[in-house]
Amino acid sequence: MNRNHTQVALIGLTLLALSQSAGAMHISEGILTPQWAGLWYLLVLPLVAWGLRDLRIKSAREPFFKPMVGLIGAAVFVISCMPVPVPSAGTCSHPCGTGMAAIFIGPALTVLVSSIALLLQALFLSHGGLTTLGANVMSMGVVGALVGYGTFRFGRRLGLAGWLAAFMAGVLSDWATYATTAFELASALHGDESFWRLFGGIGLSFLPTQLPLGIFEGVMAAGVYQFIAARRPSLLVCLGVERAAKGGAE
Amino acid sequence: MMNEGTMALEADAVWFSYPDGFVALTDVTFRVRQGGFVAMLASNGSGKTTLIKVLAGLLKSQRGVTRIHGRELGAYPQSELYQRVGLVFQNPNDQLFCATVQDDVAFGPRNLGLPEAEVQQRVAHALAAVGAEHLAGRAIHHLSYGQQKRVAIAGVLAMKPPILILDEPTAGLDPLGEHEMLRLLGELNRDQGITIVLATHSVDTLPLFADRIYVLNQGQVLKEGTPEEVFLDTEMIQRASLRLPYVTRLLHELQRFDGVPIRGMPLTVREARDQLLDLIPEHLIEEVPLP
Amino acid sequence: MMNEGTMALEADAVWFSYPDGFVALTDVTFRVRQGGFVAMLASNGSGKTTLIKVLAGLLKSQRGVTRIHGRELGAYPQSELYQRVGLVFQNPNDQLFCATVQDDVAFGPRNLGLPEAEVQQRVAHALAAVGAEHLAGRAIHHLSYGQQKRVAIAGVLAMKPPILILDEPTAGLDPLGEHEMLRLLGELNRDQGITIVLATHSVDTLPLFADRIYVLNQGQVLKEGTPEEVFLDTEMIQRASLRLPYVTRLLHELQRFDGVPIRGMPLTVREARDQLLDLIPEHLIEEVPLP
Amino acid sequence: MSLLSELFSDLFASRDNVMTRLDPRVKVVAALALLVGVVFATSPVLPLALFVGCAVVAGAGGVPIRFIGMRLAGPLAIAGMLLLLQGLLTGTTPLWSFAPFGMRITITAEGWRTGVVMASRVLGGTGVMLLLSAVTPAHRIFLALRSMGVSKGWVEIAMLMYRYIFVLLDLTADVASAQRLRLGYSSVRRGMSSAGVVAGVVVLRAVDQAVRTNEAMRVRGYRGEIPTGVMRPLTLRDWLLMTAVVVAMGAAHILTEWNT
Ligand SMILES: Nc1ncnc2c1ncn2[C@@H]1O[C@H](COP(=O)(O)OP(=O)(O)OP(=O)(O)O)[C@@H](O)[C@H]1O
Ligand SMILES: Nc1ncnc2c1ncn2[C@@H]1O[C@H](COP(=O)(O)OP(=O)(O)OP(=O)(O)O)[C@@H](O)[C@H]1O
Ligand SMILES: [Mg+2]
Ligand SMILES: [Mg+2]
Repeated sequence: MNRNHTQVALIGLTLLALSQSAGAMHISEGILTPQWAGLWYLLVLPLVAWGLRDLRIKSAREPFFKPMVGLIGAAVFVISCMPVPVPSAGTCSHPCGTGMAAIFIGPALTVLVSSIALLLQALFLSHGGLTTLGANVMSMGVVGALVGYGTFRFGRRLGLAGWLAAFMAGVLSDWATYATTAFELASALHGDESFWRLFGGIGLSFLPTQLPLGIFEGVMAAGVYQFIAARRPSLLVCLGVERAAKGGAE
Repeated sequence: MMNEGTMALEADAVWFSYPDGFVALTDVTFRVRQGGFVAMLASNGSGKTTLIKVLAGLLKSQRGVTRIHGRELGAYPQSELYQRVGLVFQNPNDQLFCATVQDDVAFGPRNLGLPEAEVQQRVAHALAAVGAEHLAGRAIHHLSYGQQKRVAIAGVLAMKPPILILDEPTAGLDPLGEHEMLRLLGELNRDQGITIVLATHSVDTLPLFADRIYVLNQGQVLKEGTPEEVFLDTEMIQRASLRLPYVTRLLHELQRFDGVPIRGMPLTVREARDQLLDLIPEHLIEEVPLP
Repeated sequence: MMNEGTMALEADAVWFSYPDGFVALTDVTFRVRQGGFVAMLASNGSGKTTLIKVLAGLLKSQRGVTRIHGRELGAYPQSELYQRVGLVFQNPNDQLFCATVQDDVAFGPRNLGLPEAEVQQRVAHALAAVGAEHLAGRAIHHLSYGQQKRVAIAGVLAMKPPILILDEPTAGLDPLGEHEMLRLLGELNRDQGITIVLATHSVDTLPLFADRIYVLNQGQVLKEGTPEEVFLDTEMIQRASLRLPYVTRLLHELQRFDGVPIRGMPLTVREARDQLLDLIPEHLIEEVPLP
Repeated sequence: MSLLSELFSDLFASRDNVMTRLDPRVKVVAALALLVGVVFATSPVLPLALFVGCAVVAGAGGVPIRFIGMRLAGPLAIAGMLLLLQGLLTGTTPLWSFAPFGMRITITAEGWRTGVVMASRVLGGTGVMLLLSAVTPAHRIFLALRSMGVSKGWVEIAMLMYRYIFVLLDLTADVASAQRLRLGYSSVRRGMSSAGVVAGVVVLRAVDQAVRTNEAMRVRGYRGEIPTGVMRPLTLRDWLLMTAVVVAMGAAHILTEWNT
């Protein structure tokens, strides 16, 4: 069927509304078909197992590690619940926090922690869901963490200041998360429409909120990094974020 | 009963319930005259913090009105509201968020958009008012607990609020720190005319400073009056899970159980000493070596 | 001076400095007899928490030895050490890390590898000892502050330690809560023979409960003795930035400045009342209606 | 913030009623069965029935309507938009066509149908999760997951996180209020930097808390393993209940999907 411009515009508006509504940052319960839900679970499980392995090895060496991961997990969860006024959308949204978490505890543990955080949000806030947990862990936990971690490490290697690398990590991990979410939504929703057209549509409709939100997420990551570098540089060394010699290098 | 015109802070038949349905304030009326020093006295969980947050506009009461200087709280724009009421939280850790003392105290004035010279002047004044000038350049995390409490107050004073509300300002301080904190508040009240409202459950030091006390219990005002009026109602004090100040209790027991004639309710060591001296016969009293 | 054989806890000429070089304990000697109820009394930042952590083996002193039941602390395997000494932190949030009361109290016994039946029995006993049986199934985050403090103690009691060390157990509690907490500790001490060591800076309630007091100041022991001995040394009390209990201060001032003959240092309302009654002539005393 | 900690705290799940007394494993298995029924549905009947059923049971169990509404607002909006989106995107047979302001909009029959199914699945799935969390405290859910084979490390971290979320939420609320009172959010730029500081405070405090929690754990015998608690064995009644739910779900699935 040929769609006229009005129709296309309306689709765009709907997508826009969808991307703004509470919980749209995670794929809502029931949206994915069993096949898609299962696929994302399959892809994500080994990575969660990777995080668990990391946890087991490190906490056998140093018992302090478990409370540490639990508390940082709780902190990132709380930060991800902080409402952020997004002027362009006129609504509140919130950051993901996974890029930031990956800087501090590494990508493996971030996957683990985000799987827990997402389950809690699904249970208590109706954000995301159990059947879509795999897909959400993939976009937020896996992609967000890997991109955040990679960006930070790479940035530091290039000699960027710590706060700048953290800022980049926050921005890129947020955008990568949303690109993945758009991919997952488009692949499940495109119907007769071409996947790419819908992917583009969803991606575009995320833009007005996600561009500023990504930047906000970057500011947040940089803020946390700066704050800790100023107040407790030894912590960055202890967490393996920075090397001892340049501990707290700003 | 009081002249409406001079009320600094006023909550009128306020009800507040938390989202889970728990009713934390039931029909609370709380009035503070300009230049007053008023204490909320209550045991844990009676609603002091809740009332404070309602007074400062952080929580919105479901019923009743709150007025500041006679004008409804909701009618103030944010920035004006917070220049009228300063709120000091219980835990200084929660309100000192900049790296150095100076920066932290300057946080409010800078947000007001004042020129830097004025900001610096306010910072200096505020730190001087709490006796912490020497700490200006120090990092927050190197301060002791008592110092942190002072700096937290300075941060609020730098906004120059005519009304200062403090949630348990003496909690966690040792006896000396407690006394100094209350003296500091007394000075702010007397010398700078700042209206002071504080929440506390420490009964012993209060009577020296507060001119009025509101006793809360389970979200209700049980009694309101001068320290003497409040502590004379021993039955009410018990109902509020509080106790008399120790000195008062001693004299109260002497009167109640031993029949010693005590006038009123001596609340301080000073008053108690005077009354007891009147009762003890001259011949028992020994010569005191002059100090 | 005391019989070495019966010492539950002993720190001998202990020095401790933090990694940043700050010397928090200077040559501290601290001894607690089995079955004793000993208080460390000191103002903020005097080293109470540091000493407690050294006694519990969480910090290692650089000089001096710490002994538990006569044996050096380092000689105990971890699991045995923590069955001998139970440590209750000041902030219950630090210590309640499981989701429910039951699980939290069971944490210690489960770590000991006890069979589940025994674990449950210990949990039940420990909760009963602190009067919190009814809280067993509750989530920690639904408890009030006072309840949390009790549950924190239960979690340590479930390890059945003969020695219990508490860091400011009454901080943040209202007068009633404070009194109940101290009564609870007194009961544990009397009925179950548990040796109790607590840190505090609240002088008023202490004399009722502690049989010995150590006064610390800036990492040093200023004085050690029974409550009477300690508070008789008013000059030392001042040096430690502390004060006399209010009742004591009243009688002390009557004696010192007004020449009223007071014997010793009455520390409680009870004692003060008895002494004052002896001084007030019969003819002034009125008839008391029997209650 | 306090609203958030309200939503999280398993306030209603800690009440005592028929649903809360059920063994959490039964409830988790039942919820899983219902969710499977929901995602496999190709007709809206079953998901919608489950949605209504779950909301009603939750309401009957004492969860305030306002609370249910708050939880369902997001999913309802999403469901509505999915409906519209599918109606516009999929299919060729026009169902409705109208032209407000002279612009032609056509909703197709096929699209409408898929949209309805999808929307019903969102609602059904959300309803099931709502009910599960409204009658089961979080730690019981974690325990049930543990006994169903979820890794111990995952459950340990989940329990720790859940416990300390409340402590950190309080902290966040207090720090943010203190900033607000000193006009830390009076412009977007200030708001951003204030929020960054809150995040920094939260992370730093979390680390400090971890140090103290670790000390407190050590004095109670912790050496790297957090005991997660034990569950009593399932009774015959529990097994029967689980089987009944699974069988009923299967039957309902067959019944509602019969003609498709
Ligand atoms: N966010 C909340 N949700 C539900 N109930 C709450 C909340 N905050 C406080 N309460 C309840 O409201 C009552 C009053 O609490 P509030 O903190 O005002 O007491 P308080 O007098 O300040 O006590 P404290 O001396 O312990 O600080 C308490 O019973 C408390 O449990
Ligand atoms: N980790 C640390 N590094 C360096 N100095 C420290 C550290 N912890 C405490 N101190 C210092 O050691 C001294 C003693 O601290 P401690 O906490 O033992 O005192 P306290 O008597 O328990 O005080 P409070 O009544 O405030 O709890 C203080 O001056 C404090 O600043
Ligand atoms: Mg309070
Ligand atoms: Mg201490």
